[in-house]
Amino acid sequence: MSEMGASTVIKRKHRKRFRFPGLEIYGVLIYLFLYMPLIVVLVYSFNSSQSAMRFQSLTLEWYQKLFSDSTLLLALFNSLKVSLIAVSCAVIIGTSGAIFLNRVSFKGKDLFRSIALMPIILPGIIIGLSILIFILNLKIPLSMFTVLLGHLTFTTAVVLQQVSARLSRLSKNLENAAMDLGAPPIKAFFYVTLPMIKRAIIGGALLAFTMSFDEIIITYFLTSTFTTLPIYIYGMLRFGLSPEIYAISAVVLVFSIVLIILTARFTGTEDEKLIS
Amino acid sequence: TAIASITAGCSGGGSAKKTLNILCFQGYADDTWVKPFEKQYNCTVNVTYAGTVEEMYTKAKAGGGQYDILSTDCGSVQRYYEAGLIQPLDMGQIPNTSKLSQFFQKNADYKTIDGKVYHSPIVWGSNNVVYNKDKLGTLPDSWSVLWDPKYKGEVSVTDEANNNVVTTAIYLGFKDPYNLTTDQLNQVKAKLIALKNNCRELTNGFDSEKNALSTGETLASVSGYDSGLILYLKNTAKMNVGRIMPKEGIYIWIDGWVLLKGAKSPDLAQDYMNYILSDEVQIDLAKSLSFGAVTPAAKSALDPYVCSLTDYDNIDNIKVPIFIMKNPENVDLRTQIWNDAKAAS
Amino acid sequence: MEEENFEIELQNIRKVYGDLIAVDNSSFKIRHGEFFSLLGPSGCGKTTTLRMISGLEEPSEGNIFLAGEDVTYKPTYQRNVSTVFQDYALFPHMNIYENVYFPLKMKKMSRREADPMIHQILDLVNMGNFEKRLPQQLSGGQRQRIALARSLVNKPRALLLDEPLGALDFKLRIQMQKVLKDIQKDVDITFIYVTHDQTEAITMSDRICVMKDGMIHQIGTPDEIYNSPATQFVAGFIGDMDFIEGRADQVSDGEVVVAASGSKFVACRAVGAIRPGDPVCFCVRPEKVHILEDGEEDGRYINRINGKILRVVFRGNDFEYTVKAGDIEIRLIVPASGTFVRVVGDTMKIGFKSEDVIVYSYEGQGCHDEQKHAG
Amino acid sequence: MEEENFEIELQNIRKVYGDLIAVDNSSFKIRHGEFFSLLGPSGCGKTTTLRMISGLEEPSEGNIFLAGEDVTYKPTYQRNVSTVFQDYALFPHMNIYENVYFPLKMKKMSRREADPMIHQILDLVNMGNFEKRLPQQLSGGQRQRIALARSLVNKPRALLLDEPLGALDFKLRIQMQKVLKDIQKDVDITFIYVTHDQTEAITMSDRICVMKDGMIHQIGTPDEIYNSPATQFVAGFIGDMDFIEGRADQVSDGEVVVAASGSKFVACRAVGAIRPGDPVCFCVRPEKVHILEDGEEDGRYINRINGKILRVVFRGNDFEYTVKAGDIEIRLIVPASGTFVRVVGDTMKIGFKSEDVIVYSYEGQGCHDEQKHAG
Amino acid sequence: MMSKNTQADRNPPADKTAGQTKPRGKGKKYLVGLPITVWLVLIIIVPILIMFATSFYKKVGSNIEPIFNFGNYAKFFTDSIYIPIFFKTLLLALAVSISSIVLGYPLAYLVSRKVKRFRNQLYMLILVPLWVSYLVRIVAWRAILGRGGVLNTLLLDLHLIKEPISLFIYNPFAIFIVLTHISLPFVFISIFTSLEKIPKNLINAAADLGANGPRTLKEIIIPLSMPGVLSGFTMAFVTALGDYIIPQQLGGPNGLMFGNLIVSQFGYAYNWPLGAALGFIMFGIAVLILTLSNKASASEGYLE
Ligand SMILES: Nc1ncnc2c1ncn2[C@@H]1O[C@H](COP(=O)(O)OP(=O)(O)OP(=O)(O)O)[C@@H](O)[C@H]1O
Ligand SMILES: Nc1ncnc2c1ncn2[C@@H]1O[C@H](COP(=O)(O)OP(=O)(O)OP(=O)(O)O)[C@@H](O)[C@H]1O
Ligand SMILES: [Mg+2]
Ligand SMILES: [Mg+2]
Repeated sequence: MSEMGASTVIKRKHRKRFRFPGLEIYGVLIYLFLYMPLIVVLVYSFNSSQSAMRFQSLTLEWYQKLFSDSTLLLALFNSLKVSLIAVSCAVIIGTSGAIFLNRVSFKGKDLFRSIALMPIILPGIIIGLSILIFILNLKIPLSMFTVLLGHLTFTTAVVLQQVSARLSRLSKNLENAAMDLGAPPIKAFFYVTLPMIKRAIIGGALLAFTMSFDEIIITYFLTSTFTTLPIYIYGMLRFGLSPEIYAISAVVLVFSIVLIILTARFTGTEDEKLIS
Repeated sequence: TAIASITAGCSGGGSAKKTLNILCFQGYADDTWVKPFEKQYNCTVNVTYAGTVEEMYTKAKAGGGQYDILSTDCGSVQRYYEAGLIQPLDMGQIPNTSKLSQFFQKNADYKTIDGKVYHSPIVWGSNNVVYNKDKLGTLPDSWSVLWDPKYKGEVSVTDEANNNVVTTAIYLGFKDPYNLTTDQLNQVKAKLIALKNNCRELTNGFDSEKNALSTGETLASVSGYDSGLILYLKNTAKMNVGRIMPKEGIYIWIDGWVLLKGAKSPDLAQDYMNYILSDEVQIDLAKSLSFGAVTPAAKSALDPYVCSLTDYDNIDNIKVPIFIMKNPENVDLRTQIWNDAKAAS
Repeated sequence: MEEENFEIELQNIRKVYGDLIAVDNSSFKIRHGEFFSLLGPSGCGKTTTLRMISGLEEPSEGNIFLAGEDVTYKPTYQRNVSTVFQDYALFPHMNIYENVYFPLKMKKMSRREADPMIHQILDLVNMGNFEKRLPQQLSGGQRQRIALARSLVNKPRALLLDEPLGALDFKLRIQMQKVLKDIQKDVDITFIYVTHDQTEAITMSDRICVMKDGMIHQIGTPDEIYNSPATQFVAGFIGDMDFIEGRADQVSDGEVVVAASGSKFVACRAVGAIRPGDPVCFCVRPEKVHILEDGEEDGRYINRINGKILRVVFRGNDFEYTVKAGDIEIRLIVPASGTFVRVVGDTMKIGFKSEDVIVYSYEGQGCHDEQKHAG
Repeated sequence: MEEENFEIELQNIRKVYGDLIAVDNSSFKIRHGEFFSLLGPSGCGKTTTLRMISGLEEPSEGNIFLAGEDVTYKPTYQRNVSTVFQDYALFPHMNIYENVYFPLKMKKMSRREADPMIHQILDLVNMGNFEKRLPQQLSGGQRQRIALARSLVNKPRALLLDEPLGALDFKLRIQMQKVLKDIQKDVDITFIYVTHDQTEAITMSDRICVMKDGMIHQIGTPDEIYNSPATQFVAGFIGDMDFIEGRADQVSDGEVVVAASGSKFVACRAVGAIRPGDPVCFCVRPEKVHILEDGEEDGRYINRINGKILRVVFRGNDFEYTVKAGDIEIRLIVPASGTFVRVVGDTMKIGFKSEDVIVYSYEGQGCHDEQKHAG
Repeated sequence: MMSKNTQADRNPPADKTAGQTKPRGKGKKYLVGLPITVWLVLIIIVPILIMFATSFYKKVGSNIEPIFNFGNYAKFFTDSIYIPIFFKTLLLALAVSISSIVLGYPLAYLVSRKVKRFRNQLYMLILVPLWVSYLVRIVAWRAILGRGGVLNTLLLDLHLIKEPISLFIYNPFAIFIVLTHISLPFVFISIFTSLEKIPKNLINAAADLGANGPRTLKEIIIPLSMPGVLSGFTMAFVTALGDYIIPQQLGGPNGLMFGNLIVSQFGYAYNWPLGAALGFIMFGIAVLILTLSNKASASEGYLE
């Protein structure tokens, strides 16, 4: 290494690699496009004017108000509650379903799988409507429970998709080895399979949570006494959007970034790399 | 069902305390007057908000005994009745009805079916045109502004089928805008297409109306909440705004309570209706919402300027024809006409 | 043999996947402490057989006995056998120590109790210093040893190894073969070893079972398999072999004379019922073919061919010549120490003994199962 | 030699990745039409060297010449060499025909023009009937041929092959080695062949370059490499070798006498400067070690050992014995035809000639680069 | 000759006591499928079937009666507004999905192939906008695109325009922009994933065989990333197809989309059967698009 003198370094005439002209600029512009609304939200959350159009002066008023607005906080709490419960159930149903689809063979599996994955892409209006009609036919009153049902559709499908993808890449031999070494199937799952698919579960749950937390269309059809944050904001659109909404969006935004970083840190890319 | 009983069990708390379940628009059950009510009647009030009239109806239909009362515009009473969702009120339990302004006492058609009363008012308002006086000067008192090619791309109307059909029918001079003949409907439709083409946007609720006017997106907007809008624009956006009192007639709505069938606490419910008509609550309502109070009591408590702006003080004296919202002849048809108009180019 | 206590016994095992018969009518017995190999080309059913023994797969028909007990339908985790997988299947989220502890943990053995056993077994495979490492931090050969240790720590009645060295380097493979063999002697456990590498099977096994397309072709000691292949397939699969197609000319008690490409060849051994006129295939190992120096008249090399050298390959300690005479192409292997070097194009006289030739009745698909290069 | 027109020349090539020197000061010349192999253990820099020749990697220092032209900084697609990748790298979305057409298409050759060339090359690799198939529908050996055809259709000056047979079965590999060698003769193109399998390198190459840790240890013909390994590493890496540690006792002009485990051994060849008293390592190939029958007194086997048989391995056509005498463990290979069979525990007298022994000055890390099994 | 064993009787041995022991709780492994099956049947299949049934009912007065009829579907085909709006919506969805791909592909290509440092961070950054409520983003877009909005202010300040431009909002263009904004992260993810799957060696091989950068992109990278493009396309298409809030909020007088038509039947009109029928037509299109894209990506999915 030491003999790598300066003279040899200087004569390096690196071969030009092809670069698509302007690709980076294009990339930056797209990021800008993606972030434009977020910037607006952030700026207005510090805007002392009620009007969303003119920026007057910096204020923390909306952040302060935020924490004394019990209805808004309740809506936020409800959103968290419904998303957490829906995601927890989705993790159980989706993970067991993924194992079912990957480790048990039965007729009509492909059809089963494609129907089960449909809620991810089906327009919310269709999911919402179909469940609403179903529920009304059963004379079940609308409540948090019905909202949960609605959220369970796509959250489960998302977890199913993510875990399924992971499982299909995971060598079956690890489970086999565990059983071979004396672990009954249940233990083999908890000691071996689960740690392997942990990351996919967390990733799927996170994505499902993101979608559930922001869900409006399905919730709109299925809620009654139960107000989630998006529903609250939607209702506010009738009477006027308070800058508090910008503030709470900013809070959620910061919180989500922290969450993403933390999950990235805790699950790490390591074990993923190791296995695949 | 099991779920219902769980919910009821949860919200009911102890059995000694009565519970009132309310479904309403935001603003109609504020803590300011709900808390005293709870104390006074030793009960718990659970409030659920709905965003739109339609949502309200769907929820009521799905609710199955979940709510005691809900707030609805007067135009929907017939519909709730036909769907078998509501029961008549015992006017004896709502003595405050006598406090209503003369106008509301005289015109009771909208709430009476087969001689029975189904609706107890809360507030009222009109669907009206609010405009930017700085830019437009003073406009004539006529709905025609909305069709005026001078203002093409500068006006907006609400994206609500019935409102627009009624407004257009009034503008066209039809006697009963809630009961139009096929021929009249066709004329309305033609006018609606022209209306839509003159519009910059179709607003959805107060936020988008206020946004439209305050940002200069539009110069004149139809609003179902004209009073609130004017106040906002004057006070917050510091604009000089005007309101049209169309000579063809104005179209007003009255929001009020209906008593649902299967209500668990009908007595408490009617106590609440009565309570809403008490002077204090009417004043609170008018103050917090700047809608029209249905009793004259609020008049004294309100800023005179606000009163003058919004005619709250003289519903009994308004000179132009007033059309109280009613259930129209054919809901499907009106929806379709509006959809057709929007789809037309 | 019959009175012995067999460790593992398969009775008429058959495994069907949909239309495919992966293993057909397989029966064999393995003695305690034996090193038993399953050998055969890819897809012949080796893994399937192993998986049925370990319980990861259920046979469609037939029974499996472990130490006399019918375990055909016992789940994997209740059988006292253990598998070493080709990809090792070490748990990537556990370190070496935990990997080896795993089977003991499943037996509800406490860490304290298990500790000396783990150390002992890690020392056995010479990996005592790696306890804290994760499997990913080990080289292939090291992982292999850990997989072995993990399987052995449970003291299974039998160890099943599915191509355990398949993923390793050439040099490392040779080395690990020794390690494996030594360990087997140390622990005195029955090994069932799956491989498709014939050299590996021959050098390591006590007995070999050669399979093809789900069928067992031969079971025997390496010597039997190498020197008395029971079928033409075995002959071609195990070790190098020259095949020559021809027609049976005379069939007598101890001899078959075969006519091929105008010449006649005498063979002492024949497999299958051969009548004069039958199409046959005979074979001889390249190292049994000798160069006959001019004038040399060793009467033992009764089968003689005069041909041209087609190809010469240096193989380190020997040369491989390919000689062509008429339709016949024959390879022979000659030690490199012979100072006399011949080149492509030279003519060469070669010969081989009748006792080194085996005749098989012609099986239809041509003698060579290899695809020839046409260019 | 100097006046020849070299196809490929590397001058003092060095490649550094961060702290790691992947290839160090590499220089060699390859003649037109040569079959040149890069041989060495995993991670020694073979692939890196190949990638620098093909242009997929840029050297940190030094220059590369193709047919006399300095191409060090030319992009891959402008060099007239072609690589066959270990995983074949066939384009999965194109059928065989299109895969082979691809390089011609890149040269803007029309389909019509290219067609005969494609057919010709597919026939060459004997894959004429597979045109419409997708790569996924082929077996490993077939894919290998298509990768070859795709690289050859462009008529490159040189073909670079990175462990092209690494992913294949044992039997298939042997077969494809022949195919490759035959094709090379047919097309008369320079082949640079990367492998870590010494047998493959020896049987196929004209010349071999043995590498370790980024350094070239020896370049020579298979015979040179096998019989005169330039370093201890080469000696151990190529072919089987017994290593014995000792201390130089006497060093004379043509001979070194080494003392090891109480005995003395005479060697005719020595590598490196060795003085009496130096620690050394000497080696002999197992097949050069002979059994000395009782009473046999062949004077050529000047180095003699009396030991106990530790291990006997049957290898088909021969046996491998491991004999232990004192600290020395030595393996020898004996043809299986010898009727006299010895078993573990027997004593055995063995000997080898002084000209078969090479002495290396001791390199510190022990003679054996293999890890021994301690159990 | 085979060894003796293979000649043995093919029939199983007579004393096959194993027959009884065989069923070792085979049903057990199906148990793990129970939750997903219940879920699938109860909240996916049955509701959709009921919705399907409802689409054949009829609204009588204010009530919905189970009178079987095709009227609702007939309405779709006979009534003059549905089909034009339907196609307009399809066109919008198409435009949104194409633009999402046009924006998302180069970005995914950039992040996955050209960036070495901060690659993960850049990837994460694309997902962050998903965390701001969809409704809030709509409102923010209103503030950006409006007459007095950020964009116009910027253009005015730069003296690029003299008058504020009103064409940014309250027309299908605004719907298109915002839907693209919402779909872009999802399209990006799916393209990125498929780009990541392309083995590096294929790209090396292409270079080796004479392909320069752009040709490698055209011949190798784009064809092999088609499954990702297709699934991104589907995602964006179906999102745009079903959304009604964005058209409602930002679409202006000409922003009526098929989703709004469906919702209007569930709103004021309370004509659920018609709404269900229209919903089912949309469902059909969504399933069709999904199936087509699955088919196409199955035939393109060389890297699975
Ligand atoms: N789960 C399965 N479903 C369907 N067919 C299978 C299954 N497992 C194996 N097979 C088929 O059964 C046959 C035997 O497979 P097996 O894995 O036992 O072969 P093998 O001898 O181990 O081959 P290899 O040397 O390639 O590992 C093959 O044709 C294989 O395709
Ligand atoms: N892109 C890279 N970045 C960093 N180090 C690298 C890179 N490519 C190779 N190396 C390192 O350079 C050394 C030589 O690698 P190379 O791939 O040339 O080995 P090889 O001889 O081909 O080995 P193998 O037989 O395993 O293929 C190795 O230590 C490897 O880890
Ligand atoms: Mg196998
Ligand atoms: Mg390499």
